[in-house]
Amino acid sequence: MSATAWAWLVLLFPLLGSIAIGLGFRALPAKAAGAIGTATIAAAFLCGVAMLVNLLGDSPDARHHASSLWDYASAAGLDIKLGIYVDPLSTFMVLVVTGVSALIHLYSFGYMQSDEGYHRFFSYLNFFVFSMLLLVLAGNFVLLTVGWAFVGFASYALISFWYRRTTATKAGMKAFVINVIGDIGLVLAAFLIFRELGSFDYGTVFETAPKVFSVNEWTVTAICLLLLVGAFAKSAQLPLHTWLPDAMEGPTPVSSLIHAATMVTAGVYLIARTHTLFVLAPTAADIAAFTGLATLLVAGTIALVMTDLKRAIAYSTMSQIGYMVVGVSIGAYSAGMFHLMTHAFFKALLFMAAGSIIAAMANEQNIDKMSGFGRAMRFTSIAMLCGGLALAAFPFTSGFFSKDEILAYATARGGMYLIFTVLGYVGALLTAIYTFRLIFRVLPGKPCPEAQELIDSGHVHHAHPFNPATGEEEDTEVGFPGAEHHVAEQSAPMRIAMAVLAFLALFGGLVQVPGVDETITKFLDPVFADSPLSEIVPSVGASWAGLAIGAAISLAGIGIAYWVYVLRPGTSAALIRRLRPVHTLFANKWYFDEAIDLLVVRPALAVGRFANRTFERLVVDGLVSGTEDFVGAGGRVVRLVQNGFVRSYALLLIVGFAGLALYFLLSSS
Amino acid sequence: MEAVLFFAAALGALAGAIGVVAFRNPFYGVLALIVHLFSLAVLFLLLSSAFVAAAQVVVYAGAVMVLYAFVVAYVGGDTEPAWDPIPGQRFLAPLLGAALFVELSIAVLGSSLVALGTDGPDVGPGFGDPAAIGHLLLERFLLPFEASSILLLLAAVGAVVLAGKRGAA
Amino acid sequence: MINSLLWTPLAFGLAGLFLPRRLAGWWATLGAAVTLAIAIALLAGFDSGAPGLQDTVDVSWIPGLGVDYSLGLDGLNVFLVLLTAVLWTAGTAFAAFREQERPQLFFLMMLLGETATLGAFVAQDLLLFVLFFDLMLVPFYFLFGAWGSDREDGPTASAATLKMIVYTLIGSLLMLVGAIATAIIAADGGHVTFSIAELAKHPIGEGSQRWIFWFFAAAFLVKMPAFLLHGWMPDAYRAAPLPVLAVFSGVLAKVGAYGFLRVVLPVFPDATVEFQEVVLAIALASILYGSVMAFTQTNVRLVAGYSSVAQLGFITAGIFALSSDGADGAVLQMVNHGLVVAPLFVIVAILAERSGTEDLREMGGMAMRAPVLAALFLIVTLATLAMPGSANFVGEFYILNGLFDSKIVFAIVAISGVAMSAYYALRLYQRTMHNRLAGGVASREIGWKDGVVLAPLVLCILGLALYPQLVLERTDNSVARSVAAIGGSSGGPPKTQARVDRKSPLACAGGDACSVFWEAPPTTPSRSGSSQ
Amino acid sequence: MNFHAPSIDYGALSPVLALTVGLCVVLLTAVFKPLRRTAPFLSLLTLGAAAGLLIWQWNDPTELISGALRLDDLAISISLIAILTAAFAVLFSLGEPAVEQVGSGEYHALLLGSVLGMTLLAQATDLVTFFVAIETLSIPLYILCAANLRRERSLESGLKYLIVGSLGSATLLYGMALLYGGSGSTGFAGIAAGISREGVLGDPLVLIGIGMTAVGLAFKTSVAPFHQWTPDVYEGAPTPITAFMAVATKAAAFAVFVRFFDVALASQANDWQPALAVLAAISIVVGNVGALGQDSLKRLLGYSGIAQAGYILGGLVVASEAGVEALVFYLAGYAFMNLAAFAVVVARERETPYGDDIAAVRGLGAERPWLAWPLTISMLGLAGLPATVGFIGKLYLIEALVEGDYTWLAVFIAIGTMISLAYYLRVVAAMWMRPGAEAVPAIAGASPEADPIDAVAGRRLYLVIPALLAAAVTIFFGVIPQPLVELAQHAGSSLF
Amino acid sequence: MNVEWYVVLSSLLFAIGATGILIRRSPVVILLCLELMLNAGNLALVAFSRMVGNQQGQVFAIVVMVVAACEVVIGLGLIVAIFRRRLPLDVDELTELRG
Repeated sequence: MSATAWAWLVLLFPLLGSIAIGLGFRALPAKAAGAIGTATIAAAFLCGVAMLVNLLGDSPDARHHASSLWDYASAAGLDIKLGIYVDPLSTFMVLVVTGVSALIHLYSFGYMQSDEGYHRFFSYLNFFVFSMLLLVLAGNFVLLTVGWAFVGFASYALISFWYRRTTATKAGMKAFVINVIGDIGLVLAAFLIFRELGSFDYGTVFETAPKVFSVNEWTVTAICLLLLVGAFAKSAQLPLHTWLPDAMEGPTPVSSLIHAATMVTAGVYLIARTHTLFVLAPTAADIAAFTGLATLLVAGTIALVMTDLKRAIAYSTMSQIGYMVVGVSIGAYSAGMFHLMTHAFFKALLFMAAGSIIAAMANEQNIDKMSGFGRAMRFTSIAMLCGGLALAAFPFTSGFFSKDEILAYATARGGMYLIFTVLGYVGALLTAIYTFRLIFRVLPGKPCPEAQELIDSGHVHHAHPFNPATGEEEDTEVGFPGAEHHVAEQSAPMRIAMAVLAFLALFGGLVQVPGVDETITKFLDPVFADSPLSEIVPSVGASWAGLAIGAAISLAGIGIAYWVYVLRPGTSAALIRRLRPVHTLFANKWYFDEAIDLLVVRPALAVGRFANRTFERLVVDGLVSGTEDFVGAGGRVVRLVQNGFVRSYALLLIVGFAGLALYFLLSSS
Repeated sequence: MEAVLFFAAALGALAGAIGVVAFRNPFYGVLALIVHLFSLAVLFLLLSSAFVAAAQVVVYAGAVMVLYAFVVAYVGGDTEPAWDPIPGQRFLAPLLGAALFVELSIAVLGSSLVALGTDGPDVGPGFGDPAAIGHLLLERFLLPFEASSILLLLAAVGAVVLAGKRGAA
Repeated sequence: MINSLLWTPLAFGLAGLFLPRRLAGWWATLGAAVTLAIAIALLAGFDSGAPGLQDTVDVSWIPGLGVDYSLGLDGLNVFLVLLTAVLWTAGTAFAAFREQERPQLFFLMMLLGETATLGAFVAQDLLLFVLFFDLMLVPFYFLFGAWGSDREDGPTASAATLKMIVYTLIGSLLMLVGAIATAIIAADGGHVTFSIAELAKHPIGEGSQRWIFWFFAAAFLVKMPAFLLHGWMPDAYRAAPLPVLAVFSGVLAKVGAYGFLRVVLPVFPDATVEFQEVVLAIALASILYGSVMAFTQTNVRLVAGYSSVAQLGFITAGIFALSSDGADGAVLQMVNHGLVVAPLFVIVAILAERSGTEDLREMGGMAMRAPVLAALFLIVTLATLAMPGSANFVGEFYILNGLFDSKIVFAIVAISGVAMSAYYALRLYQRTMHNRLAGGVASREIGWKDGVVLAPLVLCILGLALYPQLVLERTDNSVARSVAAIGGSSGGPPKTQARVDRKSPLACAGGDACSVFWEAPPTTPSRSGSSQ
Repeated sequence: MNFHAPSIDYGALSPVLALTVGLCVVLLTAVFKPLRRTAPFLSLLTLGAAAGLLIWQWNDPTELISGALRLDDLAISISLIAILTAAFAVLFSLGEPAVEQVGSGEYHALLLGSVLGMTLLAQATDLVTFFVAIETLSIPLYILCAANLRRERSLESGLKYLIVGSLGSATLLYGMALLYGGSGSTGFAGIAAGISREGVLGDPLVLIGIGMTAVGLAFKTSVAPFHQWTPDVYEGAPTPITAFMAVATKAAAFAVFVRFFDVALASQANDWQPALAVLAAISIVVGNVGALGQDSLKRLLGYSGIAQAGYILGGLVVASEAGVEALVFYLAGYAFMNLAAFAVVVARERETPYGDDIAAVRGLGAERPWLAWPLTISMLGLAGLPATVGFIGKLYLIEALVEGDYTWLAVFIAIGTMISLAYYLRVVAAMWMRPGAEAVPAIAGASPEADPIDAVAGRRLYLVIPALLAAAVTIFFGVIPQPLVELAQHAGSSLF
Repeated sequence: MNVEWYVVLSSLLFAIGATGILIRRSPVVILLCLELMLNAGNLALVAFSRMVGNQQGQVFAIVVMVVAACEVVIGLGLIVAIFRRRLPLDVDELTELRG
């Protein structure tokens, strides 16, 4: 079987799973649903591997194949097929996505067990994987948009999975609308591409683009900027990032899969996929890079002060994606993709661990209330530690290699790109600090009541169901989290998934060690070969130098965190007092939500209210009733003249005649 | 001579007409109309249409006026109140009358028909005498003649229907 | 064939008068179903390659006035006919499941409405078109007025309906005058004919086109309804019985849009080009205004109603992009919107039954015990907001692409409507199905009766989503002809020559269409080298 | 001097003769008590005979009695409309209280007299005939309007009609005098020749004459601003008579209107066309807005009649063959639509205490569908909705107007139609969208002089069948108009 | 004597008659005024018939007299009927039909 055939299978399995679970929600027992869900994804992963093998079969520069099922919508010169495009890049993504998803499905199998919406959850989750795969495998911009929107929808559906939580539905709406804005950007880009190049197909577009466009021509720049709108909306880059933190309303596996490992990195994939265009529009590329930079710093600072466990991790996700965006924008394509992969490992892991802890806290997410889980939940804390180390780029963990490779490339490219190196390291420092802030707040210290309960009785704490965000009363019916909470310690599937990821988080980086084995770079090389930027390669020495600095910074960061949160517990409070304004700025997430609310939401609603209350009544109805009144008035006049006096009828008759006579006299010759 | 007669008759006709409009009491109105009709008859004669004049005297001054007189006597000629319930009617009516007159006279005087200025071609002695009219009635205007007889019949029926005993409530 | 299509419903309706009340509904549904069967047969026999009309009937009707009874199918109307048949079957069935007073009359009116609508779609004689166009109003007048619901806080059903009738007739009577004027002027002393094809062959003078164009535009824009002319919509929609409203807003609005394609573009080409931007402006206003209104409404019907205003705005925009991809999209979108809005109203009816209100603020949480209903509703909602992957997306994609090529600024403004549609559609779904279960609201699963009405419609949506090509390939030819009348470009430029083409003025859609909003990019020597 | 009796083509004259004879016979029945009841049947017989003779004369135009009459297809078709209407009126009059009061014989004799006047008017080609005919038409109507002697309204309407009517005829007469003066002849042909002489063309005297005749005819056809008698008289007169007036008078008056203006005054067309066009526009507006918010159905139909007269006048304005065709076609359609409506009004005012108030038809759809349908169809037809003869009629008129470069008037018709929907549909709504009226005696007709109630009038076949018939025809010619179109074309071709 | 004079006179009479109808309220007098107008017409007819020198006008005048007579008869009949019905003989009192 050819690579594309496998690719179709990759797509097919999750879709089948989703449909099967969806239709069988009455027939299937809960476990079966979970099993099917996990199995199909696993199958997809295997097909992905088969795909890879197939691809490695042919010579490096022939490693791209297109295939299409049927004409999707081809008329009037537009030619849109239901087609996929298989090359190392998409294969790479497929593997990451299916792999991580399979593990997370496994995790959810345990974690969501007692939720009333179990079937719905797996159906959605499978659908998400299908959409994500469609996104990465799509062979033209239209199908890309479709996948793009599908993942958006899946993310919406899963964010507001507990749909009776008002906070969840609100968050879902926010996510969806911002995603649609992204879609629009993508669609407009597609229009412009078609207008200029006459096709939507990757193959044609990337082949003709360099022939047609001149460097930095306004059209290609426009195209790239529009693509960026899509990318930023999806990957939560400034200023379209506000939905991501709220997305944490979804169940933790969702945050881990969609809002950490896979979907949010789609933007990075998009930029990598369309690098040909970005090469033609350096300006746009730089804009992207700087946005990424800004995001990674801003998000980092916010993550420093977040007290909500999941939101803190979410901000760290934003900041890590910032790195990737910087990477793929400045030309460190394979480095960016590499970081994407490692990030998928350790961030998924972190979320899983967080989920386990939150379960132990009976859905409480506030870290101020947590402490002492190191003793209460050994396995979870180890896992969290692994993830944390990788995230903080602790030497020789996966994050260590991937992040520094990007920065090394920035150095190698030199010029103004040194900014990225410098600030990138600043970001790294922040990363290390906030990561270990979380770890030191949660794991060590005197166990909190919940932790204590776990230690004593081995039972997960039971609080009356409530909404962690608002504290509202809740029940455990469908539409709300289930009655039971599941922690890794008591659920094998969760443990397995976390164990695997922990391993990957620690050692996954070794596949690409500068000067030793640059597997990923080699594998992805054919895709990016056409880009002049891929000529720039940091020397092994330079890379190791970078790594050394990185190691130092990471250790420093961890040290600071240790000093502040363990040695001198009061310090953070003191710092907050000292730097009140800064803290408030960070704590309020740089007021992005407020700004958007002020600039977009309120005006829109105001217009709506105006249209509804004023315009509709005065103008639209006024038009009608005005005419009605006018005619009605005419009627009253006529009836008034019809006063019943025969003599006045005669009068009118004579008047009419007089008038007529006058006309005739005037018209007489 | 002719002119004198004309003006006399014209004055009579006008006086009669104005009388009809002016007299408060219908009965005087009827009398005024009789005067008017007689003067018209004279004018008809001046226009050398003897038969019409005769008919005028016989039919109108004779039959019709008597009918009027009877009815007025029957329903009683009570004088109508002076005030007018319709706003503006009193003021507009004469104005309109004047307007009518002015427009019509402009039409007449402004007309380019030369014949208007003359007193008509010389016509033979037979012009307008019963024989001539009779011929016309029985030849060219046979149908209108017959039709008007039907009309009279219908009018008679109508009069019976309306004023006959059966009508009484 | 086409005759039977046209008259079957009416025949059934009249026969139904003599049936017992119990059977009336089923008999009517059968009638609609038979019509649907005929429609499908017609589609099956439809040859997308053939030029010109198919299944034509052409009999001289009033030779004294030059009016012919001529019908025909082509890519423009074949799917609208099918849509009509489908929705009517659904609507009639939905009504048949419910108790109606004076059912025989109700269903007679329903089916008369179907005949009239089908007539408007298949008529190929301008006057016949006008006739059916007006005739459509009669049954709906009765349906809305006699079976509608009076409001305490507003006009009675009959008052609201009267408003609608007068409003919509304003346009169509002027259209009657316009139609006759067109024929007379075109004949200019010679034999008067109203055949659209004939009139299209040699268009009348620019001067007369100008005013006649607006007479027609008035009729069609009111019907849709378009911005500022939608005054009749809110009251009428609130008065109408829901099964009727489903077919009404599903199909009748399209007749207006269809009229532009069938009549205005071919018969008044010059005026069309001249007023392109004015109509586009109206269309944009409809999109924006409709969306804005839709997300501030609290009455469920009106959310759907105003969303239709917006959707019809898109369709109009597509038609007046004056490029065949735009028009293709418009036709596709007409079908899609019909398929979406009808089930939407069916769902509204179901929701109203469960919550006893049509006020969004008093609904919520209905998904709890009704996963199937929720799923169906969700699909409809996603189609409504033109989720990529739905046929609606393809429709809008074509529309906007066409618009993008001819009037880029309009396209960019129009696309903002997409974002808003996402908001109001989801809002409708969330406020009804999600959040806490509101007081007095029962969350009950959809019954089989409603299921058999709703499920097929949703299946149509899904099917079309998977294979919109079904519509596009059959539409393309005819649309291209309609658009060619105004010298529109036949859609997207052929590959790789795109850049070259765009430079040559000939390729611009609608003759001068690339004009105003397109300022040519700075041409750098490098391209002039590369593009030749 | 010797006497040459004019040659008389009795064949062509036969319809008139038939009517005359019938009239006399019916009148005689009034004298012999035992024959009282036969009057209606005799009248129907007479009308039938006349109709038959007219149809026999179809399609061979003949001059009659030295140019007093001309029996051509226009005259025939219009006379047929008048006769048909009269027949309906006779049926409506069965059980009409007014008949009892004036006596069946007299009543029907007068009715026939009026019909006679109409047939004459339709054929008139001479001023004298014209004038006599129009009086023969009107005078019986004056009486018949007042025929319900017990009711003050009836008398009032009679007197009003008489006064304003005579004023109208006086004006008409004076106009005729002027035209005679200008042309030196009373025959239409003579006038046509006379006024198109050099120096007379456009002479103020002639033009004023035209103006005055126009006023007289506009009055008879109740064209605004000479319309004011219409609503009052329609409301006050016995309903069968109203029905008769509404249709037949209009038809006959329009016949002579169009004949006189398109034949005798054709040479002055450029002068009178705009004037009449304006009159048409005015009456379209006045009629339609006046009808809004009327509660008396007869009044409502009166105002609608004014508006319709405006539409029909359009056919005259263009002074073309197409125009005449449209005019005849519309008159025919108008006849059926109105008769259907009046049949229902008659039935309802006899069986409900509401008289002709709109309340009388409330809930009719549920109570008496066989009456509701005709009224509905006629209302939709008058409103010009498709599938009724009304639509085709409007189409015909508009086509004629556009051809005659009076598109603006066509637009007026369109706008008028729009307004008219508001009141026509109000009636429909009352029938179908309102619950039946609770039995509270309404204002209309509830005064002590109220006529006795006939609880089953709504089932009387002599009312229901005509109603259904007229409605059926309305639909029939709306779907298959060609036959009527051909008739109209014949009528039109007889003038040009 | 010029025909013009007669015609002008007739028009004056016509105007007077019209005015009378407009201002008088007794139906009897109104009928009288109608007579005035018809006679004005007659005068015009006769005058013109003299002017154009054919007698058609005179015949017309005679017919008009008949018609006028008929109108009078009917009018008076109505008046009697109204009187019998105990209604006021004043056209301004008969205004039940209006609007």
